[in-house]
Amino acid sequence: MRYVKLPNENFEEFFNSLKNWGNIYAPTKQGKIYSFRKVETLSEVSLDYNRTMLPPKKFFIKPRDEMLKLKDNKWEECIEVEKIVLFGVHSCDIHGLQILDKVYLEEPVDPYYKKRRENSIIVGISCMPDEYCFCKSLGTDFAMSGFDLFLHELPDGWLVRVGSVKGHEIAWANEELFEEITEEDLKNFRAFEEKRAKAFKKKLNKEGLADMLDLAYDSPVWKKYEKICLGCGNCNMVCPTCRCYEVCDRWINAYEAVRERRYDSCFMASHGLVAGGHNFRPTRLDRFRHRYYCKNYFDPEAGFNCVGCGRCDEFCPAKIEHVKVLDEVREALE
Amino acid sequence: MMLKLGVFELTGCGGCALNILFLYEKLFDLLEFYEIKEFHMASSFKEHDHLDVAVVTGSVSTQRDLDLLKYARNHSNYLIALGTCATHGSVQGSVEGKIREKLEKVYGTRANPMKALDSKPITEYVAVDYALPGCPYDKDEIYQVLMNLAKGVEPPRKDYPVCIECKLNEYECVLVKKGIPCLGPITLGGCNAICVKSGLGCIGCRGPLPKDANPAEEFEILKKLGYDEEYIRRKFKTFARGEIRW
Amino acid sequence: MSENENTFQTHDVRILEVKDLTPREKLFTLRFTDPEVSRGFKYKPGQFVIVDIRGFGEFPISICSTPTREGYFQLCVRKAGRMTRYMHELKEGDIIGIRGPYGNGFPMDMMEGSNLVLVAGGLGMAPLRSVLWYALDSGKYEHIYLFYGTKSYEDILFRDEITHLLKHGEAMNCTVKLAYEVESPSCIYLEKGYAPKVCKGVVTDLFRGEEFDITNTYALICGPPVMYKFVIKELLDRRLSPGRIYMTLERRMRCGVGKCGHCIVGTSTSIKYVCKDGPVFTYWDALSTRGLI
Amino acid sequence: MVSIEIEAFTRVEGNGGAEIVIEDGQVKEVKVKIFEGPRFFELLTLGRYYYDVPDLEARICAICYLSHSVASVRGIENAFGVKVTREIELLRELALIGELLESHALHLYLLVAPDLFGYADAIRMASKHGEIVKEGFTIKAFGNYIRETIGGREIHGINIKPGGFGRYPTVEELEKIEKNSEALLTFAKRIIGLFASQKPLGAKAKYYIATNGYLYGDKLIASDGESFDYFEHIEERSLPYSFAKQSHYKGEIFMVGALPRLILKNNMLTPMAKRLFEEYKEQLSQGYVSLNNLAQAIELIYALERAREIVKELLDKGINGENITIEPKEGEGIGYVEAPRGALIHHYRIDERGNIAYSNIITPTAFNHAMMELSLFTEAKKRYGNTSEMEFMQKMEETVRAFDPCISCSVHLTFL
Ligand SMILES: Cc1cc2nc3c(=O)[nH]c(=O)nc-3n(C[C@H](O)[C@H](O)[C@H](O)COP(=O)(O)OP(=O)(O)OC[C@H]3O[C@@H](n4cnc5c(N)ncnc54)[C@H](O)[C@@H]3O)c2cc1C
Ligand code: SF4
Ligand code: SF4
Ligand code: SF4
Repeated sequence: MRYVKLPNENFEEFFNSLKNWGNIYAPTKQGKIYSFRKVETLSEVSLDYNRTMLPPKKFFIKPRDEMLKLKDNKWEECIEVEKIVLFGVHSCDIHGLQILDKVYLEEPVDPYYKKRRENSIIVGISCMPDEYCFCKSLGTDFAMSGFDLFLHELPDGWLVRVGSVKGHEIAWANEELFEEITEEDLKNFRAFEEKRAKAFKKKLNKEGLADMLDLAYDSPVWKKYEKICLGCGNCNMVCPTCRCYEVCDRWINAYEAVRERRYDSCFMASHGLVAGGHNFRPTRLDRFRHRYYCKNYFDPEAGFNCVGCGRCDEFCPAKIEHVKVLDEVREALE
Repeated sequence: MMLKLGVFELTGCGGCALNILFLYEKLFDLLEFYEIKEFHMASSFKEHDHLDVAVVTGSVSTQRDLDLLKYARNHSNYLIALGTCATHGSVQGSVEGKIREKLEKVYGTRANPMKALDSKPITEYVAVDYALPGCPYDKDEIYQVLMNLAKGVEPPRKDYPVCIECKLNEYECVLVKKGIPCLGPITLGGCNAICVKSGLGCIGCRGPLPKDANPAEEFEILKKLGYDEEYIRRKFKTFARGEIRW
Repeated sequence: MSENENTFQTHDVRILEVKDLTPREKLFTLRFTDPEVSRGFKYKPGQFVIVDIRGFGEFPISICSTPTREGYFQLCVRKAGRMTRYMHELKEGDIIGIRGPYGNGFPMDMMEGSNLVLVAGGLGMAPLRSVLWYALDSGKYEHIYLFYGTKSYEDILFRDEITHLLKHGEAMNCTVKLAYEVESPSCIYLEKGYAPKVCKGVVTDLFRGEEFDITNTYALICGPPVMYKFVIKELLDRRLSPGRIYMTLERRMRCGVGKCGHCIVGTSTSIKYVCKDGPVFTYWDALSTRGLI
Repeated sequence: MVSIEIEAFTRVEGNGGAEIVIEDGQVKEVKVKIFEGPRFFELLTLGRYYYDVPDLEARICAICYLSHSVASVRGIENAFGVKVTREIELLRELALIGELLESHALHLYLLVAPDLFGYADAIRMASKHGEIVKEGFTIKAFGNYIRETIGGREIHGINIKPGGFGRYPTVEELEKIEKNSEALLTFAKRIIGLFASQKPLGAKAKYYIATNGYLYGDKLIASDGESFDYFEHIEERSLPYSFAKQSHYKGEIFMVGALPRLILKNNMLTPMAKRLFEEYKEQLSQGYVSLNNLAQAIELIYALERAREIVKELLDKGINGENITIEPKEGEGIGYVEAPRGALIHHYRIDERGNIAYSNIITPTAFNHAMMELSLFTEAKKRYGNTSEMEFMQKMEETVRAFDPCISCSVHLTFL
């Protein structure tokens, strides 16, 4: 990894220079939530945000995404690509994108995802956990790859990790804004990381988690949560790794239609329904459990499907807590 | 060949019929496939004919409504209950009490010369082929439904709660973030979460999500937010009195 | 299909023939309008395609013809909902869209030289028909059993082919047995003396009196979800290894290529996509992946 | 005694008809029958928390839902003695203007114009006069854009709340309103001549009644110079043949609507509307009900001009976006608003917990009910025996249509 330093006084200029690489999208405050929006100036950006409601996946698979357009009974592709700089992405979300990469870039490649991914630059930023975060438990609190540049807060500027050739080019183009790293900077960087590590309030016990869950298929805990869960699907919608989508054709005029996909949720009764009326997950219990199994599936190559961002907890109207559910399941088993 | 379409208005605010006119130029797309045989808000033209598609809006609140409804059912192949009045009874359906008591309270007499009935959704009287709720429904939805029918396909049905569309639009969740009572989690989606767009809670105008809603927990959540039980109960029942049980 | 083409683009196929199989199922014979696409369309028994009714939607259908017969392919479609009902209205000459083939298909090469026990329930006959004719055409398999259960005589798919095999099957190393739950007066099999191979009952009844060499036999099952449990029990009772039992499964699918997430099954220790890891699974997969069947 | 039945008025909103009673070859009586089913809105809101009430009241009518929302929030705020900011007042007025544009455009272009050109509806008219239909759609769509932006959606938005709004419009949205209102003026000016040429129909009312402000107020005013609260001089009674009640002012028949508004409040008009009023003043003061159409056409101009004034003022000051906090307490209040088709009243008593204890709503169509009967009577008398039956029926309908009746509104009922 290459490290450079961006002093505070150059920060804004650096930020503005990113416009040469694409439109900048960054976390902004919207009411009581944060959202990645297009920004023109640094002042619009909330650098100290905790998490956006919708994760950065919205740039690569859009909540509503037109795939094809029907003209003369032929589908025309409609991929509009915008060059974007995603500025201020947290480590957990970078991990989330990497999990999506595995799905969407695996053969056959999803052309929409791929094109948008190729046209994006990811600038990560360090963060401080709040009461919902548990990424540290899952090892997603630090991104080793999946970004072009990663900014770590220092008392007098930013320690910048360069994560890709593109990142290198960006730094290169702004050479005069960067300085070499000093011993002092590294010390500060480590101090920040230590302080951050101590700040986590939530901890997931991932000891044998996948096996534990497998054994707890009939746990009474699922029953308890079946009653509490609304089945509203909010947890799916905000999750950086949830990716189910539904496809629907829509007429835009008398003879032309679009094929559109939108985020779907495994909490919907129709999710497991097939022709003939058979439902593979007929009850809310089945669906609730399915989500926990899907999120906590352990892929030896990629780790868990959950990155510990805390969104599902923050946006669950029933205040169901991911970690607490898992703890309870474990407890009931012992 | 052109399909014959009739729009029938029973008792309601007229919005569901009006909303069809709000399709503007898209109305002309539909007219590529349909000829309108009856639509009394928009046209003085009327022809008694067997219809391919009958759209019925409003609730059954008088004997006349009932007769008209039966006419529409008997003279059509495919009947669409359009709007919450037709599908769930809507606000007038949620007024409690027997018709004569209500009449007395209001007109001062139990006499019922005009044959008013207790307001009920049309689904209680006839079989409907497609129910599209909403007070009013989203106009693109009826457009898609009629377009699908015109091209010979059964229209798709929505089956997710308002929360899904709320998130698709990235609206701030008012229930979680502002403690505003929002019925989004238990209400059938399709409105594009338009009320949450205003920063206000969903008032449940599309009726409950069939089968899989969890009103009991929604009730608990609102209670914990400090709303009293009677308040929540009435909120739940505003548009679909008979439907939400918990 | 070419390299940098959009996976979700569909290709025109022309309907060459529509045949009523039962009041609920029709057989569509299709060919790609573009000869190049047609030549490039290679599939295996057990694979499926996504049918595209443009402007309305897509749905997965198993290919029920065999790749040994080229120039066309066939789909057997049951009228089950909005899309399939529309498909039933289509006529010869109409054009629809197809993408695929998708899924793993049956390991036909690996099974060469073995006995195949095909167990079909209802519409499950569709993908197994592909296996059946592939096996018969290629002649590379020891003996082929087809146990086929339906609701009634009227529900039998590919009736002429079945009749043909009932009559002449043994000469081709093929034993066909039929079971239906409701007897109907129109059933010609009963009158014409096929009785020993045809009975009233469920598909598991057809196993009675049959012994297989379990070291050289594979079972291939396809049918409604409830069927699997009973058939598998029958096979396990004969101590056929879970690794020799193949099943093709159905799940809701939107993309067919492992993106849309609907067909995900399993638990925290094993997650599978029915569309790309399947739709053909072994019973061992089912044992190690909960919720598969 | 025989009677002619008009089974159902078409190209009006809601379900109603009329019966023309003929005795000895003479028109004896006309009954306007509102058979749209009763909807009991007063019972619906009874006991409900005030904050949710405007959303319910909006459902009285789709065409003028915002008039109901605004009348409702004003009634509620008056009950609590709450005064809102100028910004909120202006935005509400803008909402009402959107509604006026939407409703008048619907009425004039799509419902009345086919009469003037001799078509059964606007769709059939579109083949020859597509331009007019299109312009009508454009104005209507613009009115709806305002309704959606400020009201929350085209129909039954819930953005208008006691004490303010759920969401305030953005600068871009307001600028769009300003730009469009300017552009549409040309369309609106074009059709004034069309309605000025309409043949007179119906009777002349003895009194005109309107609110004291142009689109809302805190009193009613009458053409005899009286300024009053509705219950002081207006009496309502039930009829055996109609779900809508009939009202009289000081025992006499009166009219509400665009024509009364212009006559009573022309001093409040915007410059171009004022000029047009002066131009047609003489014709308008003949008072026939059909002139209500012309009055509405002039009001389109007013609305477009006024929208610009409002947006200008809002943009000059900048949107502040602050709601007034309301502490529920016992009280009583009335909201007076001009719906597109005339004065509308929401009257509430609220208990100390903020729940509705009593409510009374009177809608313009209920106000006009007696006047409708009188106009039909006059018209029928004039025509009975001298015109073909078809033309007779047609003219009867045209007469009713001039009131731009909104029947759904009229059948929610009141306690007396
Ligand atoms: C791998 C695979 C192979 C199949 N092979 C065949 C076949 O050879 N012949 C055949 O007739 N059918 C087959 N099916 C089933 C077929 O896909 C459904 O019958 C079809 O999707 C129904 O679509 P519809 O629009 O007509 O029904 P809809 O109106 O959409 O729905 C009717 C019912 O079908 C369910 N359904 C909707 N979409 C799907 C979907 N994508 N997959 C499964 N169920 C769905 C709905 O939940 C509903 O219960 C197969 C399914 C799969 C997954
Ligand atoms: S499951 Fe919850 S915590 Fe885990 S990645 Fe998804 S939203 Fe974040
Ligand atoms: S957000 Fe909460 S209530 Fe909604 S589906 Fe997820 S766990 Fe259930
Ligand atoms: S605001 Fe309402 S509809 Fe939107 S996510 Fe929250 S609870 Fe659901």
